[in-house]
Amino acid sequence: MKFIAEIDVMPLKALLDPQGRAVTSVLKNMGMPEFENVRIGKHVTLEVESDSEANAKVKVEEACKNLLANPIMESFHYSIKAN
Amino acid sequence: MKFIAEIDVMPLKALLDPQGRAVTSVLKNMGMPEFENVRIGKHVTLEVESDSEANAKVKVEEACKNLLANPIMESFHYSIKAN
Amino acid sequence: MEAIAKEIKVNVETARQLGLSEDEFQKIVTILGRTPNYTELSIYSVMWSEHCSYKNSIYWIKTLPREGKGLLAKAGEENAGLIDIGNGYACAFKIESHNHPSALEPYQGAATGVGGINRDIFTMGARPIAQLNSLRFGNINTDKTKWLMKGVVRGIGHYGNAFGVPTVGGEVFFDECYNVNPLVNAMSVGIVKVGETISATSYGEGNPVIIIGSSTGKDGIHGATFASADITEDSAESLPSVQVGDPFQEKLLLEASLEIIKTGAVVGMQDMGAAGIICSTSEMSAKGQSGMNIWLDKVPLRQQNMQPFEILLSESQERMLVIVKKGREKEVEAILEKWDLHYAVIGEVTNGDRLKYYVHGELVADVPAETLVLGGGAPVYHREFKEPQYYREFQKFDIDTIKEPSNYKEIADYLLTHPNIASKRWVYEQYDSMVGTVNMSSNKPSDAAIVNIKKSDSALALKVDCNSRYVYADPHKGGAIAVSEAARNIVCSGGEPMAITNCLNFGNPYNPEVYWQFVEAIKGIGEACTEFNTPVTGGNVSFYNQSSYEGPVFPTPVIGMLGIIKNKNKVMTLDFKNEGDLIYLIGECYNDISSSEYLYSWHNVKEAPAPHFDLSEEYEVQFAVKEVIEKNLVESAHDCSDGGLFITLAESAMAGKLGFDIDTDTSIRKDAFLFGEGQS
Amino acid sequence: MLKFGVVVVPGSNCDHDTIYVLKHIYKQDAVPLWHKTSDLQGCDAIIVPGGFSYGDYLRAGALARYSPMMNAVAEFAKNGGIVVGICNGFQILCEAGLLPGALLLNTQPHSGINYSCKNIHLIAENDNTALTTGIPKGKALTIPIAHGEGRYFADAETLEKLNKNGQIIFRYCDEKGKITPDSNPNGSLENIAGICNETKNVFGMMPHPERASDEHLGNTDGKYILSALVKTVQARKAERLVVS
Repeated sequence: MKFIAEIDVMPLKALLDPQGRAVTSVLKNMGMPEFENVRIGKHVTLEVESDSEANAKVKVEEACKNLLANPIMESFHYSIKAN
Repeated sequence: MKFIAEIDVMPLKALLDPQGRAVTSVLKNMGMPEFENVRIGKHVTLEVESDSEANAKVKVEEACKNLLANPIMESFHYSIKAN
Repeated sequence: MEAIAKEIKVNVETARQLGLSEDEFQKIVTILGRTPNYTELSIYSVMWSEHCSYKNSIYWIKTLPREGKGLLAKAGEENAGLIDIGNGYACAFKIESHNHPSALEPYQGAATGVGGINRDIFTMGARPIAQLNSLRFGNINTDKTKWLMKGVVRGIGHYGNAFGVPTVGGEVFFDECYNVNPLVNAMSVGIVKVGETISATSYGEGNPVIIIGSSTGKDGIHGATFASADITEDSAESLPSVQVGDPFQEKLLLEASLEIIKTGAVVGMQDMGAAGIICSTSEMSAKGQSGMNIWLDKVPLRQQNMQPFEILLSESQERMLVIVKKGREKEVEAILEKWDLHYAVIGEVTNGDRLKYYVHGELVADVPAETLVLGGGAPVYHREFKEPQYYREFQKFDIDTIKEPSNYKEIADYLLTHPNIASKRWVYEQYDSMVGTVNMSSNKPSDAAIVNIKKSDSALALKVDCNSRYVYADPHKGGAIAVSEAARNIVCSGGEPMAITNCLNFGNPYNPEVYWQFVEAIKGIGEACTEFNTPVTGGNVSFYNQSSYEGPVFPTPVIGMLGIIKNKNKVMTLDFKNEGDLIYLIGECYNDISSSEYLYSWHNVKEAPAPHFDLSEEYEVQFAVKEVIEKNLVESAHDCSDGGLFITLAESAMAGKLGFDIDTDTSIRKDAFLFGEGQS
Repeated sequence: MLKFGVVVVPGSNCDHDTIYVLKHIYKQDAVPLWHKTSDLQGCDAIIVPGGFSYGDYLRAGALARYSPMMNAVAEFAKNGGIVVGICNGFQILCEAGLLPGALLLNTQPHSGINYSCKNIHLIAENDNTALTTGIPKGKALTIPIAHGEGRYFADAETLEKLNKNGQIIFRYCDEKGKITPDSNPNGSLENIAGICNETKNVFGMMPHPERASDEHLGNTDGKYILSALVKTVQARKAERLVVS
């Protein structure tokens, strides 16, 4: 069975997010002062072949830990649904 | 009132996504052949000050259209919740 | 901000926990005349750490020659060495290491290394115009090395390219000994009009102390010998384990810094490197023989409830400290606002030499500046050293034990494709080498990187060099070779060697055999610098580069050399030019293959002395080559180095899209003649 | 003597180079135009230089378009003024809608690395635009590139219009001038290296002609392009003086 995973990989809260900081200040200069604390990470979508949702979860967890997210710098969470 | 917006900005389906392609092949080389069609975009979180959720939505829509996403190459969708 | 540090019992045990020895703790008690409080103890622990005080190396570093022609700022006086290069211009240049952060997180480790070294240059008022880097990794076939290298090269590329300073040269070297602990050394070179530099000093009662740039977070606090996890209430989750560099903020800092210096309203400026605020406030105050009152609650913070010691020790990137003349703040602040830079007045200069740190009016630390700094009260140690066993063994190598090969073509192919010798285009094409339109070597390669000084008729010749295999085999000779080879490259480019900076990467100084490598290498470097009259203008020491189970990494004193080409139309390139030109080999040939890539990798014989080297012979050869080039008698010049004569000829041939036809010297073995790495 | 305006946005790196080259090699006047102002100082033509405006954060060029100066540049372009975007400048002009299409992440055909700085060859599509007049037909110029997001993209309809109106000014080619897939350094559609708008007064190109103008650096093919620009702006200025 094919499952679709949506994964968000964000920089750890304690770390400086240079990209988020730059976008926040530009939004303010564009006349949208009501925006604060922009943080930018990655949104990853992928398809995974697996016999059950549980196994699909295990595989996605492994992919996140080993490749998609750098544990030193990033945290991740994901949702999985059948295709 | 403060609202939190979660925005996903993804490359248009029609476009070749070199990052997604590279990650798909690396996953396969790492012994995870069951992954297909990885696509990588941006996950943006931000806080927006607004008197109502409806107005907050209007502002986030405007920020996405004018800055956070480039319609020529990206599509976006977002969710908003009170802080 | 719940500011006051919890009252933590301070005793010898707490001191040891913070990396201070018992007698260092006693010394602090004597200086203050009382037991230090926790914040004061953490101040001393970071200022007397190896990283900031050089306590285990300063004694020997001072033996290096520091006088020489055109030297405007001697080593240790300023953030970077300063050399007069004529036409009213001076050149500031320095090399520094970021080895341990890069081993943890290669991309950010290397990126922040580039950021740090460039700040050392523009904090003096010089505009960085060129960068080089020296990288060493383990076995190229391991996944770990591939991961480390990809991250490091991308980090240097992203930061350097976005910051807008061209990467014009460098070296990449692979050896097992660096498997776990890569070496990432970054060098930056800047130009400033003589007399327009700014010093890292602070004086003038009442002058405001201003912090500029990024807000302060809990970055790198345990980077400076600190184990504080159990002391703060926050969970470890709030302790960022790595520093994140922002090249865009650095570009704003560069342009703003150069602009505020021109107003003449700046008394002194220093970038925030290791140990952030405490290091800059203490070093500037000690240099200016003055004190400071600092209000830590005024420091812009990126994270909530930071303890006073966390604010003082934070190593958040892209921050500067500036002392402005009282009454002229507005001029400076207007420029900072122009460049959208955050700033805040966090203190004032006082007479005397006390540094007083307050939080909401309450005194949290009161220490004398002089006692904190290198050259002041910081301890200086003489470590014991002992010649290691392997050194004797290596000298016993006998060339006759190596059978002369029959198939030379096979060896030539092997060496030409060896990662240490093959072209590094796949690396340097990821760096912007052309921004600034000064790189004269992009289309016409020379041994050294040639950088055009636009408003004058001269050019700079730049090189980073070190064969750590020679230094391991014989630190004294290896150190001298590192300097000589850098000089050789500059001479072959038509330049005149002027001065060096160095990055001394060694193992654990408390290991007597490692310290022997350090002392012998320093002696070799000193002798060569004296011979070539290239003084040491400063640099950096990086100890504790260990490859956990295999002992220390090779001793690696990387030399960054600056040379001048008085007439930029007389740059010498390395490519063969015309068919029929004669090829001269200058210097003696020896029956010597010791420590060559050929012996080490092809024959897999790793125990051998350093190759033949004679300092005065080396000087004579270089002097002759310099004259021959000045008199326009040659079409190209290229130095023999890794891989031997054959590789040198092949490089010149390929660059000129020509071949070559030579006769070998029958008086010595053919493999020694072609692949031996006897120097000069 | 003409006066060129070079837009300076936080993160621009090639503004100094562009001003230096225009002044010392092309003997024209060149002034920096600070992004926070909207005063074009009476410049005859505007150049949006290369660099990493706003650190290339979010998308290369995305954050730079919202500034008073870029609004003034858009106005200047609407009135027929000549505007040239080089590398990051090209990305900014696309993001600002002054040029069609977008510059995406490179798809290096053979390696995963995206950023690269090296010499490439390009060929002028015609010789009747401000950047191409006088370039000998079929001549391959050696011009350096230095970017990570230079893959030109436009939807089929826009691409067709670009071809029909002669809005494609440069394409990547090999050293003999042949347009081949291997000579495409970033995966751009149809090897496109530079385009212009319909009224042929706004230009964008990824390669850096200002980095190939100073003979000290060993390559002056950039002179073909920037001399063409100077000649065209001079001609336009002379025309305007006659008319007004």
